[in-house]
Amino acid sequence: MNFEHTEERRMLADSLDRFIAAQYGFETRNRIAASSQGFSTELWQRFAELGVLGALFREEDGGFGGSGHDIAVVFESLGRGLVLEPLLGSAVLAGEAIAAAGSNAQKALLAAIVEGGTIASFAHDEPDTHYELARVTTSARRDGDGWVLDGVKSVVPHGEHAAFFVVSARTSGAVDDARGISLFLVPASAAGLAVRGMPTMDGGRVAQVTFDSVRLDTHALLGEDGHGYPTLERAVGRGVLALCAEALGAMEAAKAATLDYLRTRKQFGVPIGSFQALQHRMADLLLEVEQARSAVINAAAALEADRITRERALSAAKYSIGRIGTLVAEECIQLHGGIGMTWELPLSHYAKRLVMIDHQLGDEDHHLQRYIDLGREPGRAHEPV
Amino acid sequence: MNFEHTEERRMLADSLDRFIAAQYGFETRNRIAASSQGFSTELWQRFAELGVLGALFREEDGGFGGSGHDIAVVFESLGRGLVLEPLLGSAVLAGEAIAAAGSNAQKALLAAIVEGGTIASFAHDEPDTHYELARVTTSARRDGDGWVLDGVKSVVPHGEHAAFFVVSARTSGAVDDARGISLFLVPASAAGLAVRGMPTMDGGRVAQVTFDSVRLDTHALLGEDGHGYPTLERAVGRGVLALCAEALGAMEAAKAATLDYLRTRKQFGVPIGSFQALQHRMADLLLEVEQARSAVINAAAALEADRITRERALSAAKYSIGRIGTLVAEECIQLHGGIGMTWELPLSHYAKRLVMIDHQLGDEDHHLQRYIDLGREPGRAHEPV
Amino acid sequence: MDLNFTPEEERFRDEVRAFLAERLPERLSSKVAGGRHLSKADMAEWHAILNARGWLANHWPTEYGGPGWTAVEKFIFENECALAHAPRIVPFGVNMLGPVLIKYGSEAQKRYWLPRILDGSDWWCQGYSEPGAGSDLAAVRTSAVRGVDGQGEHYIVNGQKTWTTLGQYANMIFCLVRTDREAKKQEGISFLLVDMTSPGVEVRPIITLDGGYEVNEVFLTDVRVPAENLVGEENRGWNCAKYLLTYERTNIAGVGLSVAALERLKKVAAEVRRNGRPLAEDPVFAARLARVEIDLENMKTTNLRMIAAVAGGGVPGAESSMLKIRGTEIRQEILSLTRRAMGVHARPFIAAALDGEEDAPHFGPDFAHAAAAQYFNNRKLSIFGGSNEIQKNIIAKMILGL
Amino acid sequence: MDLNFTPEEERFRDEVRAFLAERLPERLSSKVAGGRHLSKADMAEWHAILNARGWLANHWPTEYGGPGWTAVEKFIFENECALAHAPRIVPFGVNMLGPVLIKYGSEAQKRYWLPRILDGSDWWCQGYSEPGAGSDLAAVRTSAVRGVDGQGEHYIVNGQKTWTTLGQYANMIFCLVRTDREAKKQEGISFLLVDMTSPGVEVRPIITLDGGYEVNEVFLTDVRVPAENLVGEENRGWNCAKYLLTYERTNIAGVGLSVAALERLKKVAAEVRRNGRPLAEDPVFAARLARVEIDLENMKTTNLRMIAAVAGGGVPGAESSMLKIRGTEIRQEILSLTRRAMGVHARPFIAAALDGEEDAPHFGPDFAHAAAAQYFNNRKLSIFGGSNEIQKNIIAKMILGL
Repeated sequence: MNFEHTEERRMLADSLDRFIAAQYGFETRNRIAASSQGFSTELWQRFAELGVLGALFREEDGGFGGSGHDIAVVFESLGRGLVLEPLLGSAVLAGEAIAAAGSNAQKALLAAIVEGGTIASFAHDEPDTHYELARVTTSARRDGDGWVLDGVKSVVPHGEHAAFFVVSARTSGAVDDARGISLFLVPASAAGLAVRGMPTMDGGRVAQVTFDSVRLDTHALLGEDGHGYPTLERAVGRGVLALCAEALGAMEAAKAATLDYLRTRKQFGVPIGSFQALQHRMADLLLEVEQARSAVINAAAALEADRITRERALSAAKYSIGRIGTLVAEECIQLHGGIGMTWELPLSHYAKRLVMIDHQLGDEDHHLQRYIDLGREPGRAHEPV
Repeated sequence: MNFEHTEERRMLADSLDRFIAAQYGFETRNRIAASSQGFSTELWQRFAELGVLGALFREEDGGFGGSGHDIAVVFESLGRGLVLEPLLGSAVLAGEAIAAAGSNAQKALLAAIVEGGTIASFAHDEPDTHYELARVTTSARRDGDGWVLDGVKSVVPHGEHAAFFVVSARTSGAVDDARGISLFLVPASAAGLAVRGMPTMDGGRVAQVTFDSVRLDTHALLGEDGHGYPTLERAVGRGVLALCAEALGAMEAAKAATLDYLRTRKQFGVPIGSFQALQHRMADLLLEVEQARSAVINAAAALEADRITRERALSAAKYSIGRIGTLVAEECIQLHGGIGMTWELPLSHYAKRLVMIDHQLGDEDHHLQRYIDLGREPGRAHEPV
Repeated sequence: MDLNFTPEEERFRDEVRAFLAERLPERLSSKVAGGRHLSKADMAEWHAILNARGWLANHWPTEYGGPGWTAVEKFIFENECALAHAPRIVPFGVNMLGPVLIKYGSEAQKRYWLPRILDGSDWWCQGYSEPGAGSDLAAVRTSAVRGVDGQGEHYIVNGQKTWTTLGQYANMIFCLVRTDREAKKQEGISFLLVDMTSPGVEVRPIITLDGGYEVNEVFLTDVRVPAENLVGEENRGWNCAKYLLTYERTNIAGVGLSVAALERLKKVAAEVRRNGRPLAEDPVFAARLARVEIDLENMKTTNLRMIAAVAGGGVPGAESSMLKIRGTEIRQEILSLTRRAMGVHARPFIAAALDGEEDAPHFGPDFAHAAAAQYFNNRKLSIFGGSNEIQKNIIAKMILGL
Repeated sequence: MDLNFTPEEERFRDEVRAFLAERLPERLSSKVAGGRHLSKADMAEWHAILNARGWLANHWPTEYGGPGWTAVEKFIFENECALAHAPRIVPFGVNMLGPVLIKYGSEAQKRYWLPRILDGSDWWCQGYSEPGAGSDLAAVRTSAVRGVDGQGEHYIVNGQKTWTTLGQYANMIFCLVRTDREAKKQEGISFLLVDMTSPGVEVRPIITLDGGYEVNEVFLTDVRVPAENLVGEENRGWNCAKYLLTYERTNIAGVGLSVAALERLKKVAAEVRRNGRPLAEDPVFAARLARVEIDLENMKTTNLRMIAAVAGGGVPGAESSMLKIRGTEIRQEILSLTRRAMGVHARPFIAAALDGEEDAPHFGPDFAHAAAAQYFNNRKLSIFGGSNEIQKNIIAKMILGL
């Protein structure tokens, strides 16, 4: 039993932390968040040069990491810095889908993703879905050698700036069957593909992507026809871990800022941190954040375990993070009082990010239910589809 | 709009409060609780003489009250005194069932119940039920002019000392149909009826009542064959209100005792009530108890409303009381520290009663679900069966 | 014990409903219902409509133009307005300064300022809070020094006020200022009326975390205020301040607003689908929703009980702290569930949609564009107007005797 | 980062499991699993079985008879014992006094008392808390006055101790006593070993709210204690007291106990039916159960992280306050759900069934007879051993620096 990270991983985390502290200050971050692009191409390149992208991929996929703990370490740092660059969408979600299911030709795309030269995106949620993984109405039908894609994808991360999308589409089955889902690689330049970008509450941009009879050639299919679900689940699972770790970093930053405020801010002539009611609430918060950290560790450790073990640990973590992240956000604002309500204070942006993470890849209730359902599934360790 | 009780009702409550304060001290109460009978016949008679039983019945049933507010006022006083006598089982549950569905001959039994000369009981829960109102496996089959009753009833209030029981039994339908339930009046002396008494965690006694081919004559049927459910619901509804009010009285007593303790008990040289963390928790408790009081008022006011309005208000109240009562019990023990764990302190008995009330006639979860289900039922205001 | 309104009260409620049906512009109510921002003109329009009906200054005696309502009638009016999605009355002139002038103002002040509040000639804002003071209102550092010059007696005011709601629209601000530096904290404070068009007044926006602009900092640098703008006695302004705060707590439970918000939540939960069924039928979400609905049902009665106690001669006071805490918790929970119901569609944030631009992009369920913004914006409920922690301190001291 | 046990640790775990399978009497484990009361003989029996194996005094150095385990091995042992429903080791001699004697005792004291702890010659209890002191342990008022008589130097002890767990079975009690009334609160305290068969010692039961009898008051009236029974220096007993408390907090998270309790809860929830389906499938109950299960999964790792920090040379301390708070909250929640699962059958209370009488009446689901009693009894978890409020004070001061 050993809770220390390896030397390499610690070094990466340290250099990433130093880089963010030096280059990704609050002013810079907010300027990037409000920019029309929603992230910085320059800083994106710097992250790539630092090896942050490489750390997210296994060696066989062109990286030098790719384990659960690699993802956790990187995203905890990114969370502390409220980093906006498209690591989740490009490297974790789209990247893992390609790595897991891609043909050799498709996997050739990974090199550019790892280098940061190409940004990919992941288009799964739809206007009518509420986190369901198997609910896909976007359709792809065979057309000669290729496919024709129709549908709308919602809240697609940095969709305006992706070179291509990994898109989930139904090629057979009922609307919520796990079977019959296929994945496609769709270039942003495809005819009939329209992107409408919009800013988000927590910084950065997303898009609604519409596919209007988009014609794809036969090589666009990622993996086997109708068997996209396990790949979807694996990619989203890694994304869940990344979000959990990001939230952990954000919580630690919010906690530290609030502690600092309690120690220095005076009211009625004394530091407000001397009020016992606030002390006890901070103690509760500390306990919760430690539990959140344990949840992230459990999820990272389970990433290569059998499916049920892995998915239950991931859902347990996302549930924990959703519940605790919202609590931390609300309590930290409340303990700051009025100033915690202001845009100018970094704390309020951590709070927004924490709450919004609960709206990505399944919220607290979704993952609690999923955890329960997975516990009931007969025949543990068998992959579906 | 008026939140004052009528003069008569206030006078009854005052004299009941005075009687309990003078005659029902903690020592007396605990002696009664531990007695082989589980209540005091003498005090039971005194309650009857005070008019407490009469206040629970309508004029046409031989009483002089019977409204929701009458029940609430009486049981709040009983709750403050942790009174053990069988008012709930005899007067509210069995009494209402007879008043609502009884023939003239059966209603003649009410006079003795109102006077306290006869104690009735209410036998509905079974070894395998979990608060479901319509789930009845005890069976009654026709046999010539009469009936034969078979089954087991659990946790029957003061079952060893009832002269007769109101028993729910299935005469037709599937095990959880609302239709097909019939009610019977069964004398305790009936051949084949066996009573096994036991003490409870919160004082007083209950019994398991076994019916082994108990033969009943045709007059034993209370109301119409197969149409007992609405009566059951009405009687249990009044019982729910009574329990909610009782809990309110117990909460007020527990709150007052805890406040007194916080003001007088010193630690580290100061009254522990000067610690802000405890102050804020007591403020929360106060808010919750006020909400519980409002829930009881709402339920009392709705007792004669259309079915859905009435039952939703009752379930809302029992849910609120279940949640808040348990919170009050746990917090009051915790705020007392070690002494709160002891048998010798009245507080611990209030705490036990509060928690155990959540185990009578449906707990917090049961009534929350029922509140939701009632909100979905089409055709509001129509009685079932 | 009777939870029903009297026949007179029911008639009054019908009258209010009829008025709202007839006079509340649909354009305004749909903005409020949709969580969109109101413009200055929107707020002024509603102010004028209420004034025309004589229903604006509900806390003023009839001799000054108040409607002469009982506590229950005030509750009914506010409740019905909330249910109809009427804009809230901008309270600073009507509900806060008005009662202070009526109790502490000179005859000349009443004659001059009260009609101008009613007809909208002045837009008032509040100069109470100061940076670093938070809920400790008596920690006033803004100074006012009395002097005489060619134009007469006056004060020179220097300092900074903050959290000044809608200060960007105001031409007048009432301020707590320190006129005696030697006196103890709550003494030496005076209550001054300051013309914001005076030289030396600067208003700077504070943007809240949701990107909204409602509150401001107000900087006062050598601002000359005529001595006749002093309300009450010099150094006795804390009395005005406390009196005003009791009016700030009017309708503090916000039950009507919570009812309106809950109705919207239920609509959203019926519309949004999870696993092919309405989210409202998801057992865990349904339980969350039912819990807050029951809490609100209880709160309605708690609120009415306390209103009835006041109407019946009981003493209001620390009870308003109870209403504030629970009322804000309930509203925040409803807004939290509304955000939760939006799923992935809670994240996009389109300011133009909140500002009511017609061609702003639409996405996800109805109200998705406003759910997260309203949730974040309303974290303020438990902070402003005396934080819930301060309210608990008050309860511990005043009600619990700890 | 590796959450798995090392091969050596796994071997050790297997060894513990084999030992428990072979040596733990089924009669004892079924009592523990069923929530029934253990007799004095039951506890003594398990004590002797562990001692025979050399696994009793797990915190003692090997030279005094300890097994020489690492922090992780201690965790594994305690965890496996809990999962197997082994009785808990009565800790007062083995886990509390033992380490104090080893660190502060004279050679003679170690030679005499330690073997008697191991072989069960003495049954120790704890004389720390006093009436009215609660969590303020240093508020010791029991006095010890030194003197000489024909039999030699001694102390005369007067005072009262309370919450003395299992004092009814003990023949020895270690006490904090005040030997200098003039000194500051935490000075002037000494650590004395008192023979409970001495004249002037009286033990009176405290019955807890669940009707159980575990704790006592101990009255000390002119009790003569030989001066050789002083541990450490006179007036330096607070050092012993603090040192002992760190051992009191051993395994404070109680993860194994919670896992065992959760397994029982799941069994109960699968057995009890609501609307014809197992309660475990009721969505709201399932959500409650899953929430606490996940919290416990997280707690397992939190606990191991803190054990690993100690094993790796990190400093334990206030972290144990975190484990105490969350560990007790989780256990209390599991016991609360177990009670809840019993429905109407939680109310009957048959003392004879808890005492293990064979023909005690049975009713309702399995474990129904014990669920409410265990729930109420374990409200103590968040009170005794330093209340959770005191633990939060410690966290605020030691970890948060507030």
